[in-house]
Amino acid sequence: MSILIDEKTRLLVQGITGGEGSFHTQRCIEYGTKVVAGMTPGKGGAQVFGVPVFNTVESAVRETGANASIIFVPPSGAADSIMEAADAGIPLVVCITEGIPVMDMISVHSFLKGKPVRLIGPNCPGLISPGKCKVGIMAGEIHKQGNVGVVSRSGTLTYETVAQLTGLGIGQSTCVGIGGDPLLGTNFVDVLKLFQEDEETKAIVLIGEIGGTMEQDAAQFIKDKVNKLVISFIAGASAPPGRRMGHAGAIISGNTGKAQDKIEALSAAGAIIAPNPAEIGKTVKKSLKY
Amino acid sequence: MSILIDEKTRLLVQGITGGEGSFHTQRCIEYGTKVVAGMTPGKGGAQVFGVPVFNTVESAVRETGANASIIFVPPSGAADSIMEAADAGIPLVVCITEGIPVMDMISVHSFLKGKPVRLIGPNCPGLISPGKCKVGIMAGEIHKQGNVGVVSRSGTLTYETVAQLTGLGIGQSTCVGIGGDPLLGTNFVDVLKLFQEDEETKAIVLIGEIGGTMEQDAAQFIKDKVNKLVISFIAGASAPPGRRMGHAGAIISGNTGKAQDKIEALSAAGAIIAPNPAEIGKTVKKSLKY
Amino acid sequence: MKIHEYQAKALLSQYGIPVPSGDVAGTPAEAKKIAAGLQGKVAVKAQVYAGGRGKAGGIKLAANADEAEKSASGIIGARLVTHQTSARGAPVSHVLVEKVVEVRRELYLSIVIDNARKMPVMIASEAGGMDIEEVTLTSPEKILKAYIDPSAGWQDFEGRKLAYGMNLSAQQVKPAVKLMANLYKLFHEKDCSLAEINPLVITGDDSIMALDAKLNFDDSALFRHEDIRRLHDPAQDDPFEARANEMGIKNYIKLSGNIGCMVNGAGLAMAVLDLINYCGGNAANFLDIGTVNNTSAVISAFKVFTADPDVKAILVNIFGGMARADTIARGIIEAYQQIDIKVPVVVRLAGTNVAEGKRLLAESGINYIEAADFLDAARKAVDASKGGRN
Amino acid sequence: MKIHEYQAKALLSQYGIPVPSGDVAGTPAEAKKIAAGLQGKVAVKAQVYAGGRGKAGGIKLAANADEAEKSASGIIGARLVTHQTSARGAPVSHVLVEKVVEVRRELYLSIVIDNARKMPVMIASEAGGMDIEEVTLTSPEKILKAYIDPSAGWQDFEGRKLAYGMNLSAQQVKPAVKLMANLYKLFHEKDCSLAEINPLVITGDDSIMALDAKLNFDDSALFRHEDIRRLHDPAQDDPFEARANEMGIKNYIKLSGNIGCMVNGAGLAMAVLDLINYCGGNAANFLDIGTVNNTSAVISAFKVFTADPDVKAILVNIFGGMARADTIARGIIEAYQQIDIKVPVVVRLAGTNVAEGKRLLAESGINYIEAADFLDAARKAVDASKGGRN
Repeated sequence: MSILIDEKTRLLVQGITGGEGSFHTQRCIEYGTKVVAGMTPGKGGAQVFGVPVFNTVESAVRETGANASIIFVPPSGAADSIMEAADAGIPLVVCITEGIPVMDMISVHSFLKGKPVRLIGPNCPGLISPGKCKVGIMAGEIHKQGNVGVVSRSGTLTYETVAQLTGLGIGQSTCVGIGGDPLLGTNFVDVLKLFQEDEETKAIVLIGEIGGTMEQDAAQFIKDKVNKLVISFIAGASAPPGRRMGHAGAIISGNTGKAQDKIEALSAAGAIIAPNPAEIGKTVKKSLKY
Repeated sequence: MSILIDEKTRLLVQGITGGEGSFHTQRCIEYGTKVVAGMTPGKGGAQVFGVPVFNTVESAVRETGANASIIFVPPSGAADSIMEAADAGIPLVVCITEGIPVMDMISVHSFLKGKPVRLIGPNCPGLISPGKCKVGIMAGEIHKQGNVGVVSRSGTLTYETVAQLTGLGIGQSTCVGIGGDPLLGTNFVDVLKLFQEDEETKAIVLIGEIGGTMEQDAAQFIKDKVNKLVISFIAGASAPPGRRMGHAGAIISGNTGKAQDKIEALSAAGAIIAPNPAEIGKTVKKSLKY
Repeated sequence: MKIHEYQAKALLSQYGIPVPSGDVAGTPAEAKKIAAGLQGKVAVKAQVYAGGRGKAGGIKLAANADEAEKSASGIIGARLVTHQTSARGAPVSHVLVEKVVEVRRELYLSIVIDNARKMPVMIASEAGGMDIEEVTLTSPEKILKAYIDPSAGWQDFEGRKLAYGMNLSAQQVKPAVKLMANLYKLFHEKDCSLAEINPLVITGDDSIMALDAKLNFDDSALFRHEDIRRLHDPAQDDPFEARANEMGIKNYIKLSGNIGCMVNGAGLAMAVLDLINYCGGNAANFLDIGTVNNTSAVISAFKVFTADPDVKAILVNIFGGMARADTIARGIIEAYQQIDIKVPVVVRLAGTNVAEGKRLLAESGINYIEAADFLDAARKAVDASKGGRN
Repeated sequence: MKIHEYQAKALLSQYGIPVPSGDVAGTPAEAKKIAAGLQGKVAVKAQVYAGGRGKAGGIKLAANADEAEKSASGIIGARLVTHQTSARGAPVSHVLVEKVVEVRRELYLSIVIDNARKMPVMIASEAGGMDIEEVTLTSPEKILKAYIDPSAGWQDFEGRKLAYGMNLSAQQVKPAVKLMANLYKLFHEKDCSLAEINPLVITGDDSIMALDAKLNFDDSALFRHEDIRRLHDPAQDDPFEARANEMGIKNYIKLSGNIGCMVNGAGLAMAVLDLINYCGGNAANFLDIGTVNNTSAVISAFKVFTADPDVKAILVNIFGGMARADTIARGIIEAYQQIDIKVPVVVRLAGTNVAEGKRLLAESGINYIEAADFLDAARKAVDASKGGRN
């Protein structure tokens, strides 16, 4: 098993005819993902790498039975695209787009409330169940099928972590990049819950960063509900306070956003903390030996 | 037992200092309802018939433990009042106000979604559990405690029905006026469900009218889930089609809103139909003998 | 509340929705002048609230300004009888003179409230230009719906769903989606109860345009739209209903019978019509007096009844709740003092303050017929309407 | 994005929120003229983005126009050092000259986004005029919150809750509720990330007014607010960051160390700072190059590094995803061709198209230091920054 995506995933690419959309469509297909449909308004009837393009998500779902969507639509139209996917009944929507206005995301979350849909992102690298399915922009070849679940707020730091794991021969069940925005569809706790329930996943790597209290919430959940090994790293311990560091989410507000507080909360919850970002893999390897 | 309100109901009156608000506050108190608080912005600190008045619902709930609210606020402020009650955590909100703009009610319903609150109305007479509690504008003295539940879209036609029942010695468990507006907080099915679950209620009187499909929905529910005796009357059989008859809800749109269709649906579901509005009570009496 | 087509089109235009060039004329001379300004073929359209104008001769095509003047003179000042009007028809005081556009496709677009879902719904169809209820019955697959979730407001994806669903071409989709967004903005900001464009047309030059338009407004929201309220044309109302309205009786509908009915509550008022019918009589009106706090509404209702030559008997049936029986009784007594009431009046009072109301009536010395209960009231009124007394 | 107080107040005013009379001045003479027009006592307020102006001498009271001119001449053209600025301080090019109002009560009002609840929250407090974070710690019961549910938008009951909660008098409540509704309208329509009025004051004549105001805007939404974008004053930015910004590097923050870092992804960029720190070095900057599709961003980053005298070594750490390693490699090679790079450059590439990237670098003949992995890259960069090479 794995979480969220696997061989049964039938992927729709929203914004498939754009540069990033078509590039990553090809990469996902190469990795083995069943990309069944693309969607770009006005491009209905075209094909991209053999994938049929539709004008609306509704028609794409009706014609192809797509059950997951990945969004490469520019920021001004991305919120509309998320809602379109949810409206069409797609249960898993992964939004890669960075820079969606916060007010638009507030509308999105209000719209999604009560609907049977999980949003991953926005401003995220997507997710991958190695050897089965890739719905994201990560380089597939650095991954290896196995039983460590990875969840992270950061894209490239996740790649770094995964490369370390794979280099040490440790495979992954699923790697989920939840995104760097302040208003996220899926948070650490949501993914921890899925990993805890997934039999294949034996240990969990959680990559947090400064800002917000999501890691503290994760710590509480780990304490209460997770009986699997959790290894963690929090980026930004050396960042000066009060400055925005790229991710909109990474602003230290009050005391709660500091790296040290997060590390202490996770450590108290039983998570093992990697000493530095270059030794996350090594820490996992050592921990797994216990 | 009874449904929704009883001796444990602690009532807040929103708009208590207005003419209708204060008149009916007195009537409710006389009937035995525990009116614990009133609310009118700017009148905090005053008293109406010994009931303390607050500036906000939040403070009224905090100070008095009110667990139900009745709203006599003019149409322009009524939607805001419903939301204020729901926001303050009041589980039962009864809105008497007639003439609330439809767009305001759309906002209200969107706001209430997912919140633990039941709205009765708007544009309704409220409800009464005879001998226990009155949260409405009906004349209390025409009622008699007993075991027939009454649910109706109309105010005065309910009074007429109740007076017939009481005149024949038939008491009521609870009488609920769900209101005459097109967008209602509580519909027939909601109340039928409660009556079905209520042990005290032995039979149910359902007073419908032309327009919409709420009676058809009720018929379906009766067929599927109700094993108690249901007696029904549908007002408006002699109304000319296409005209608005007072209630915004009473427009015959398409075929579905006609009295005859409703009567047939209810009859097919096993409900007994009263031959005319003056003989609803008599029909109940006859039916109860079976 | 309804408004005229020309007013609806002015509002659409204000919200960025294209409509044909044209203007409204109150005289044939004005119609000629407008037609001359437009050049080429024009349509002269009678401005009435009722639908079905085309078949009833209310829309004339004119090749030039002179023909337009002639058409206008045949329409302005006349009464137009359509399948939606009474036999007397609706008075026409104005015509809309519009440039005729080349029509390539006729579509349908409207917004109404879905009561069950509690949100606005936009309805679109390829089968424009015809009666949409007909289309609903014969070709339901041609009716497309997009719900507008109030939690997020209008979203363009809904518009694209409808636009592609109507098989618009790639370059027609964007302006159509924009038009839909604008129509919803109008619907929402002006508290419409119906916004209908039928037909919405694709013109010869591939642009999109509202060829006919109907806007109805939520009466309950007019308090915040003085600009809309002012658009109302009382000449289009039934004269009896207009008079009742002027006198403050909001829920009055003229019917074909002879018993004037004054009831409180719409449900009870309908039940009274049903019961009169059951007893073999016919009501002259539906009248929900509503919640009366003073006697003037009661007096007004009696004035409406006495002004109606059809009324042979009056039935007052009040079950006090918000309305109080004693106030009604006082109103009846004052009405007898102010008006010469020639027909029999049956009164049945119950509910809030009923004892006081009955006492007042009994002591007033007025010549009314007291009813014991609901059925008794209907029977006595039907008897009286058939000359059983007086 | 931040704007100046005078610009924020102009926006508040546009949304119907009362602010003191006054105007902005770029010269002491202008300040004098404005003060003369206002009559009576005025405040002369330095316009800088940083907070803490009062204690830093950035706000002067002046009894008349001549005093205002004198105060302005002491402020305009100088640099203001507050606890929120660097030691160099912020340049002051303008002052806001405002009529002094009699203050009876100082309140606090702001709107921000609550990320956990995913909706805007309005925060109010009786304890205005002070640091609100201080109040949160010392008197949390004085912090009132009202969440604005997007499904229904702003509702006046929320405003009343806050207004009565701040113990406003009966006649102050209505204007306060109106002001809150207007502030939310501004926040919502202009895509603010923060709208703060501190203090919100009750004046001597019992009216309510924004005495100081701060508006920040969502950078991601500026594409639809050209009017707001134009308000930005680049003179308030850190000069290095401004230069980076001009060159298209959005996520650049100047730090105090000596290793110039170019990384893709904010999390990885932070991790690089952490790792440099762990290896005993210090970064000269945070730089998330983001998703680069062409070489120009890479070249710009190198230009930023070489212009910074603090930079003693450069570390490029790229893990390709959306960004592709070969594009980065091409950028580095072009940068070497275009710029005289005097400091050692450590390069570590991984991820998407890494093989091609490494090949390009290897074949280019440029003098760079290749790193085997993440830790190796950081160690080599720290070594290099300490003169270990070159």
